[in-house]
Amino acid sequence: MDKKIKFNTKNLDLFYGDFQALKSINLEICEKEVTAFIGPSGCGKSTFLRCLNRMNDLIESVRIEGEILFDGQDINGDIDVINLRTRVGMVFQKPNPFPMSIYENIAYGPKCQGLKDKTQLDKLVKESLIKAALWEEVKDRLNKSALGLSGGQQQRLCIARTIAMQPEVILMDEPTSALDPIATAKIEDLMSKLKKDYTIIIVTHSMQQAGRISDKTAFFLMGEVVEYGETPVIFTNPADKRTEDYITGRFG
Amino acid sequence: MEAIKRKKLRERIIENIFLLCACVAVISLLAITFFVFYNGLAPFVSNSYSLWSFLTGVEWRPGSNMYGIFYMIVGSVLATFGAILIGVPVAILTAVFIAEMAGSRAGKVIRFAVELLAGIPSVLYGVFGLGIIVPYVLKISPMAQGESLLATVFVLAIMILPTVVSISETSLSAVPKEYREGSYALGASKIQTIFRVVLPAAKSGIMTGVILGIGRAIGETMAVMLVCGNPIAGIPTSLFSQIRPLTTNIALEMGYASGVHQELLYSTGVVLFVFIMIINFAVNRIVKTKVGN
Amino acid sequence: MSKSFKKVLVSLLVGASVLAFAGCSSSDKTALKAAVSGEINGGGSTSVQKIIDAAGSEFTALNPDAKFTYSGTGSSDGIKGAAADTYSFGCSSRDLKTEEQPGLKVATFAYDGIALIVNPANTVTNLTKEQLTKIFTGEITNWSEVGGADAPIVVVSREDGSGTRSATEELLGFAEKLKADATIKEGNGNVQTTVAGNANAIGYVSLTFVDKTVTAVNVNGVKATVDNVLNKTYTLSRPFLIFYDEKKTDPATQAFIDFLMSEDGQKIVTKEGGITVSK
Amino acid sequence: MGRKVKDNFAKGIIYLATGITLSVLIFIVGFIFVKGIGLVNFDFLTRDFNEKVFYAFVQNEDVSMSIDEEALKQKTPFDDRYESLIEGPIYVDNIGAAIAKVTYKNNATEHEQLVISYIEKNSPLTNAADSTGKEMRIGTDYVIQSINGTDFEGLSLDEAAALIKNQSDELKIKVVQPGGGVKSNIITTLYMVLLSLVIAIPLGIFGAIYLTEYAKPGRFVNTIRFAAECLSGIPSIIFGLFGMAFFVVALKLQISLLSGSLTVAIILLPVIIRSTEEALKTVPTSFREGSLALGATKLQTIFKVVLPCAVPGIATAVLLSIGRVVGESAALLLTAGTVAQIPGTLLSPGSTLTVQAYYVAKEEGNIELACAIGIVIIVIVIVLNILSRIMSDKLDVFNKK
Repeated sequence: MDKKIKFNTKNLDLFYGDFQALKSINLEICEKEVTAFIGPSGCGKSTFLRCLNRMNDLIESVRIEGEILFDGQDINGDIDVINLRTRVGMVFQKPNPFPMSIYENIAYGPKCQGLKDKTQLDKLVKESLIKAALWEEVKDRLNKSALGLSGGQQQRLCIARTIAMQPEVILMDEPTSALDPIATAKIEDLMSKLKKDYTIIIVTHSMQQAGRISDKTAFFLMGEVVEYGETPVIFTNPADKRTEDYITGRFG
Repeated sequence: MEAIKRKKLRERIIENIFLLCACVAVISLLAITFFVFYNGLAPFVSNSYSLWSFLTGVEWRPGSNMYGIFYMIVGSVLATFGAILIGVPVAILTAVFIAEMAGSRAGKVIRFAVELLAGIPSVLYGVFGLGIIVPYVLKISPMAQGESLLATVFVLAIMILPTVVSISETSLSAVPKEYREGSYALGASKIQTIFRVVLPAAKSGIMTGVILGIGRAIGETMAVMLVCGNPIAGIPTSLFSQIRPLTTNIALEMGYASGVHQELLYSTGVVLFVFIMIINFAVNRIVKTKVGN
Repeated sequence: MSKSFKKVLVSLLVGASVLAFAGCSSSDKTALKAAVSGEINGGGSTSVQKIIDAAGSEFTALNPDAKFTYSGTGSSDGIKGAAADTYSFGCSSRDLKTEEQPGLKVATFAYDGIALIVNPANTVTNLTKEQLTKIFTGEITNWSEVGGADAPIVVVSREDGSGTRSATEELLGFAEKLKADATIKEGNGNVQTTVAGNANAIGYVSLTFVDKTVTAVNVNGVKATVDNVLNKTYTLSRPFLIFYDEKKTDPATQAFIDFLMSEDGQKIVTKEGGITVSK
Repeated sequence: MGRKVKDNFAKGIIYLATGITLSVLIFIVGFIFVKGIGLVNFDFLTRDFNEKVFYAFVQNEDVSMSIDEEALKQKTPFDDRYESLIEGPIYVDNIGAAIAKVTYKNNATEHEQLVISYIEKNSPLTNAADSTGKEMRIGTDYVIQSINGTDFEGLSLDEAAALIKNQSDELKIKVVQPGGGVKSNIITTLYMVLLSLVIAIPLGIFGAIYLTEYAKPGRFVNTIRFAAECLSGIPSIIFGLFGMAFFVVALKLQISLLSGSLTVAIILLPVIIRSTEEALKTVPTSFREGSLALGATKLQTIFKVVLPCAVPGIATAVLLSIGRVVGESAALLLTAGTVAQIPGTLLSPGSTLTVQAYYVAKEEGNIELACAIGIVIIVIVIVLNILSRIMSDKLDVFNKK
């Protein structure tokens, strides 16, 4: 049953200036599984997620120590960040489609990698939209502006354009916190379908969501991983008292 | 009751003062428009000079009642077009550097430098043009004098740099951070993100900057007067031939013109006014379409 | 915060009124002696600038309470300004056209030669009137055609309102036929600096503006000097006129004009290189 | 890897463009400073532009020199930009001052002149009077041209000193107060800024308040906004045209400080109206509703809530306007004249720094002096920039991060 390890961090520390946001994180994330990160806001779960595709590089005062192994290779070293991001896609909290047409949005990533052939692009766009369960709703207005779609549709569009990159991992930073329950349900069952092709790592505030869709859950608190294990185990009898207090809602 | 009535009265009085100020402000603005058009169109209405020969004439000899400004329009348009050709690309790329690539400290320093460039009065650009550009153009020009279309284009290009840079830079930094993150997350490089996402998103802001730059270039008088040569006739045939833009024609002769000559200077003002109105209309149209989609 | 905003506004308004009041009162302070007081703001031909400035500063030296300014904007502007009362008096370096005369009290206060100037580096020292006319109308375009080096001639002329221009064009007989690509420069000083800065340039200025930065060519073999203008051998000369609106009798301006025509005034005219009318 | 090459090429172009902009700035400011710095000194800032001639009436009384010969030689108050010492100085006791012969070389003019190099504390020159009896100041580096009618021109220093010594009773000396400075232009610029702001600010701000707070939004307000927008783009030469015909000729305000500042005030109006409106619009309507809900009148709401929040926007608008007035030339050329003097009354002409820089560059072709004036202008512009930066940060009470 032991699955292949996709990400493996070795005492990973992260500092914003002199504030330490992550304290010696050691975590192994398995392939083709949904791993959820939960914890109070400001506990560093999003910061850790953004380390996995080096999005934290955009922030000037960030300093990272320790290793993050992706398929055994440390991504903190001087690796090609562009290539890393084509293999590790990311979906953000607030849907952020580009102010272009639906087609252009999805074709954006492959075009940046140099794919020019029209027919291949069309096929890729259609496949991605089908995989993102959005094809039926937009198939006849592909060249309309993406900004005209609803919140839920926009988020699925972002998922579709990430899929179009054929990544191995999809990171999701609270993808449904800005969506209504119906759209959230659609995204959740989409994720359960996607997990057979991609490793999914999701940060979420809602523990019900973590319970429903994730195989493993990690509980973050004050920059540390308090507990990490199979989701049913974490939610029924957590080993650490702090996890139990958080899950039962005794503290913030 | 008395206090309330007095308070109400005070309110009304001050509101009327505001209204008065608004009216005076508006009247003075409209007065100029009306004044220029009234005086500018008078010679044609009383047909003491034909509009057609005014707009198409290529010689300006007030002494012998010849007032043609076509060669001036060509001069103004060529000078402005040249300035845009050189100034706008440089300005937009500088704005990209400040907004996207410079660190916060370097960005601040360059932004201050550009603001300083914008603050310098246009006369000093003219003095710079007279001191450096005209002698330089004289060296490389087949003609015998440095004052020329080329010198004017250089001076105007330098002058519109700050306007276009500062407006483009503000609209570039107004592009939401999420677009950049989205693009990076899809494996696009910094340059690709800038040229494929950020620039298109800030297009209308940049267009506004460019159009205001054009407005300033067409409207410039003092700096241009020192470097353009002000010939009395002749459509510019080469970069080195002299030009007399519309604005300098007014400034040169307004002091001593009288009668029809003076009215036709107002008409030159009307032509300029119409140019600017068209430009401002374009600005509003673009800003509206930006808000629209 | 809004209180400070009102305070700023009030102080601005008070500041303006004080300025306005102080401004108006200071000018009509009665003088002790019968010396002249008041403001004289003249304007017009740039050719007369040197003589008028010198006369003005002498006049204010003798009458400390009088304020005198003169802005050189061209003869026609002087005429227009004097008629519209935007100037206390106007000056022109050409005769007035008939339609310009009504309502103006005119007096000739000096005569002045017109010097044809070239760059000191130019080898040409003499030009005939015909040659000059051909140069300014564009028939002759290269210095070699008049005995100079092989280089294009850059003609520098004055703006349309200049008295020196209309006088020169009349005297050389090419009125309104100036060649199209002549460079137009505003004012004698501007023409002088342009000719001084361009080896191939030729222009014309008042004799009072000739100094070591430019050389005056001889016309028909006659040197451009005050004596030659006096003995009529140098024929390019024109009157300097001063005039003001008859209806507007302003004692200060009248006093200045009397001073200018007086013996002391004429001494200044000669000192500045003009030709006095008294002789 | 096509992408990496293209990326580096694009990055190169961007750096090149920024390099061009910066080098243009450094080249222009550098040119102005290099050309002009030579003419900027204390005299440049404290003297008027034109020299002033007057006759000084001085009592003839002997005052012996209180310092020794050597100390007298140290006293060289000459304007080192134009003047260089040739002879002297020689102390003349019946005027209690020392005179020296200097050559004056400025642009194309060059001549010799007699200059006062040192004045004793109780010298008769200190209480000289002019022909109307008004007391008058004679300072060092003033030129003396004649005494009791006889000119010093052509005399050697010793002959001149002897001439002064054997004058009996009252002396009538022709004195020239040196020019070559921009004090008058600086003060005229100050007057122009103050006057045009006093006219434009109330009109602009109150007008904008009416347009945003009181006027019903609709065609009327939009047309005004469009007119303001258009006129802020109009070149100032057209305002000059209007100013000359309306203020100078029609209202008979002559070419003067008043017509100049009225014309500039109209130029400032669109700028102030637009930026005040923008500042007022940034104030969220919830603030207004909150204040009205507490029973405040519309006026109290405006002055107590809306304006304080909009003050930073208005402050920058005011500073922008000052910058525009300092930089204005085309409009002022036709309405305020090119005479370099401190306007005595509101109706007398006077040229601001920028107009003077233009006049000097065009009329006398004197690039150095124009650049020297340019330096003073650039310093003012820098100060204004820094001020507006501080103002907008400090006053930013509303959205303090």
